[in-house]
Amino acid sequence: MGDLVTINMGPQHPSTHGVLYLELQLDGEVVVGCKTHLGYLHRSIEKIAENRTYTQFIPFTDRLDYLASMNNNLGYCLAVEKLLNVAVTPRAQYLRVIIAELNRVVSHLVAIGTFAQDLGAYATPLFYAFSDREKIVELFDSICGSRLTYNYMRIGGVSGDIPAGTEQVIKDFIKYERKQLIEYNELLTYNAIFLARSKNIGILSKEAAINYSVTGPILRASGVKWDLRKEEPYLVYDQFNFDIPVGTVGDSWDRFKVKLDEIEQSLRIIEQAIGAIPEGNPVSKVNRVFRGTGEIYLRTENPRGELGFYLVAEGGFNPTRCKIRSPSFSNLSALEELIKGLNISDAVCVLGSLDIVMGEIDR
Amino acid sequence: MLFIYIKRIFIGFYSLLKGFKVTFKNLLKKPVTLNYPVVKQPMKERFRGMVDLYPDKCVICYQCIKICPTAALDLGHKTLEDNKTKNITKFTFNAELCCFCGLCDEICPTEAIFLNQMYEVSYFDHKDLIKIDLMSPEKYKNVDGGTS
Amino acid sequence: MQNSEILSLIKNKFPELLAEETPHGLVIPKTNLLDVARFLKTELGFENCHCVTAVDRKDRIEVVYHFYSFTYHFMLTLKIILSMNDLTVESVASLWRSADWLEREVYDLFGVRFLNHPDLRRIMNPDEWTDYPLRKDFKREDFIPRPVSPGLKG
Amino acid sequence: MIPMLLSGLAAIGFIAFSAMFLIWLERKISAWIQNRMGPMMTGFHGTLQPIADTIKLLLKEDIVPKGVDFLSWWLAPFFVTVPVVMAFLVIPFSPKWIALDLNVGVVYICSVTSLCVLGIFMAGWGSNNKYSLLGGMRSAAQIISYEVPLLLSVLLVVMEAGTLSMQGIIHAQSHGWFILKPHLTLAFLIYFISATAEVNRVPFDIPEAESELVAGYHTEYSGMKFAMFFVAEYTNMFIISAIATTLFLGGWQGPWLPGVVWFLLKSYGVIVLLMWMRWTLPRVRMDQMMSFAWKVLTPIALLNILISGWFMVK
Repeated sequence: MGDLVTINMGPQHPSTHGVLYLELQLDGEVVVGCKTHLGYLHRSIEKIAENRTYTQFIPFTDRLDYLASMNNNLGYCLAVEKLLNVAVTPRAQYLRVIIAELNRVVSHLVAIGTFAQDLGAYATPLFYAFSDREKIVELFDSICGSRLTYNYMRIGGVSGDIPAGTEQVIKDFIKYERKQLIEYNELLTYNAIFLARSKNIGILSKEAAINYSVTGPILRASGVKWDLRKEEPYLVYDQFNFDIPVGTVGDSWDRFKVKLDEIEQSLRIIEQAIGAIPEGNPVSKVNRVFRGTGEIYLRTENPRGELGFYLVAEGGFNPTRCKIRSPSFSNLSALEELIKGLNISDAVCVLGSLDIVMGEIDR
Repeated sequence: MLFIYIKRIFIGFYSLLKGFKVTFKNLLKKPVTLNYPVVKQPMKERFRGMVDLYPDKCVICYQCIKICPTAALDLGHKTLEDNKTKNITKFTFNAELCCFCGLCDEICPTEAIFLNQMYEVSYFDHKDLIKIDLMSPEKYKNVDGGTS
Repeated sequence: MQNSEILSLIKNKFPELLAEETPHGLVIPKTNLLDVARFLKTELGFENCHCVTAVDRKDRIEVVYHFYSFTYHFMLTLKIILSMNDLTVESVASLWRSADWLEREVYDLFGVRFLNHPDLRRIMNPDEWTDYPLRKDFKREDFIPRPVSPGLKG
Repeated sequence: MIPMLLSGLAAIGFIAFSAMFLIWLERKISAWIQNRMGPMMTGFHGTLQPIADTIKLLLKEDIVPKGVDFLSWWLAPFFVTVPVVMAFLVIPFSPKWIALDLNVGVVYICSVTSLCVLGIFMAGWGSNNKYSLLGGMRSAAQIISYEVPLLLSVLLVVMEAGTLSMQGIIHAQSHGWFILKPHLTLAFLIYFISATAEVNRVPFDIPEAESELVAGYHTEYSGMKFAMFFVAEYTNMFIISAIATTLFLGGWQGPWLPGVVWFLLKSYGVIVLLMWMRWTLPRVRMDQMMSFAWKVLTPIALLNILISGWFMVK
């Protein structure tokens, strides 16, 4: 073994998905050691939660996993509702399911686009994914008035009913997206170069995945048929028919494919939910005051894995402790082992396939 | 053996050609973007832009101040001699702290405070940004591209 | 297997050490953490250490573990209560790799030292910093818990 | 002396104009492929955008990073650009428009264009940046290994035409382009792939590999030096397309229009193909690329030469 080269990958680097800093030890181009440094985006959101009322903290959950704000909102609101025993109307539950699944599609589209970008498919798949994403983001804009930090869910409901005509827009989108999925398969999934770059790269075994507490699509890509929406249904997920896409090997390609298949499953859920949406009033007013005691650990299936909120309340207007168990955090902890012995190009590929969002890792 | 080798190369090239087909199809499509500064998209009805105020409607209930997660709003009042009518002495908005969550808009009982449709926000002076006087009717006059 | 059965199994194994609290929660003394953890992992099949965190209760710090079992669909909450003058606890990173980073985070934010941890450094805050920001007594001049409007009363 | 100087100036003028046009074209094609509009503001549909870019780059500060190997760092952009200008010596734009019809034109152009690797490696070495170094190393390995299949495919054309002169090869195609003959179609494919690798275009852009090596060998360059790399890249692209046109597509030959128009049309057609490829395909890995050169392209090219040579001799 010759002399090792230490390369600082990040915090400013095109493919570290934000401000991740990897200290790579290279032997030639082979990674022999990796040290991860986090915290460049640390805003101490957990401390902020202790100083805000339950409602006031909802906008801050947007800033965790900023690609799936709705799902974060949802996870937090569900946790607070369970902690403080707040009832939710059925219409609000259905709306939440639809919105959360739409956001899952958005998030996976970004994941697919950026993964292709990491593999060097210059911008084209990214732009296709983003122009699909744009349709949902526009929809969210008309529903809640914002394009990235939605702040839509409220404790006990949502902030406003969907405007008239939204159902038709969603139905059109489902039809359009199904066509697009075929295109993605042609452009990326079975592309020879894409396969060569991502097949058998960064294999995460079943046991390692569970040991690292990896969740979400990455766990499923490793062959564990586990989806919180199916195994421990929250909201009204038990009323819908959908499959859990599972990978076979647990390599980067599987992680990509599982995400692509999950888009299809999400579309199925949305299709069923939009047909069965009941009438009623989903809106919960902001000026309700919440206080209570107890503690709760509640997980929801985020696009990136299981987002857990551990809330401890001691009777005040604000929680005593709000631990956010972010999926990307645990997913990223597997990286150091995954990229050892791989090429630097493959390291980028593995990092891209893990699909991390620094906002929720550093919090 | 050689046959499989050649076949693999052919399948590889064929899969690449499929990708070319997709990009060619998109090459002929119309652009999905707008020629931005020339063509502008109208904002949605519920769009959350800058915080704005109808000073006449405000009843000085301090709800917006209480709910604001980042304390971006600052309100002061004085009670007149007759102990009934209140007057706003200052109502400022710190756009730097604001997270545009729209909670003040939602909680306001008289719909005095609201988020307008402005999205092109830029200032030349930092001081203008952190202390926007919501009482003044010309609060967003100097903002580039202001629509209010 | 029912949830109550799992709890009773653990209780049978370690009868004198446990106190039950909250739904699915157990409190154990910190000397027994590794024994209980090993029992959980190897014999009961809690193969997933989902979350490690801590709660500052002003006079004490609770370290909270969430273990999950895929087979029983059961989330077990394990608590260890540490007094403020002795913030050390055994690390479970040797049993669950995921505990590695989670414990580092607890160390970073609360100052709980994990003994025999493979690499106990601060994970988010700068290495040379000495404060522990999530403690209730955390004070700095530039830290404002929540800015309030001067006109606001009550 | 004066005609030589004039033709040199004409070449430089053409390089500048062509690079600008290609940059605009690249941006537009990428935009169209990605359902965007591309540059629209400067001039009609952004036609003046490259000029604006050039002015910006000219006015930028020329940053010299700390600890560079100054000589090699400073000379590298010239080492990349000069061979590009030199290659214009033998490009036959039309029957008359050729600076010098060397009787070893093909050999000359191949050897001159492969000089670029020197500049790239100097840039990578001199920058005192590990990413640049990796990029320089990669490009040296890549360009040298792709030289082999490239020359082998060119060799077949020379065998077919029986001459090394560029004009001679074009004249040999007066009864039909070389690309229409099956064995030369294969040679064209091999040439096209290796030439793509030669100019570091996607899918073989691993020396600059944006997502891995930030910008590869030109990470540390700014201002006009960066512009020189940029111009060299695009002009290189034009040169390989010009070679492809000369060797396989019949050069300036074509009905109705004057020769130079046909030549430019064909060359830019090949360039559009290259651009289309860039915006479609992902990047291959270093070792995959090398094994593709040595295990796929070179054996096929050799076999091709062997078989078609046997037919020629028979």
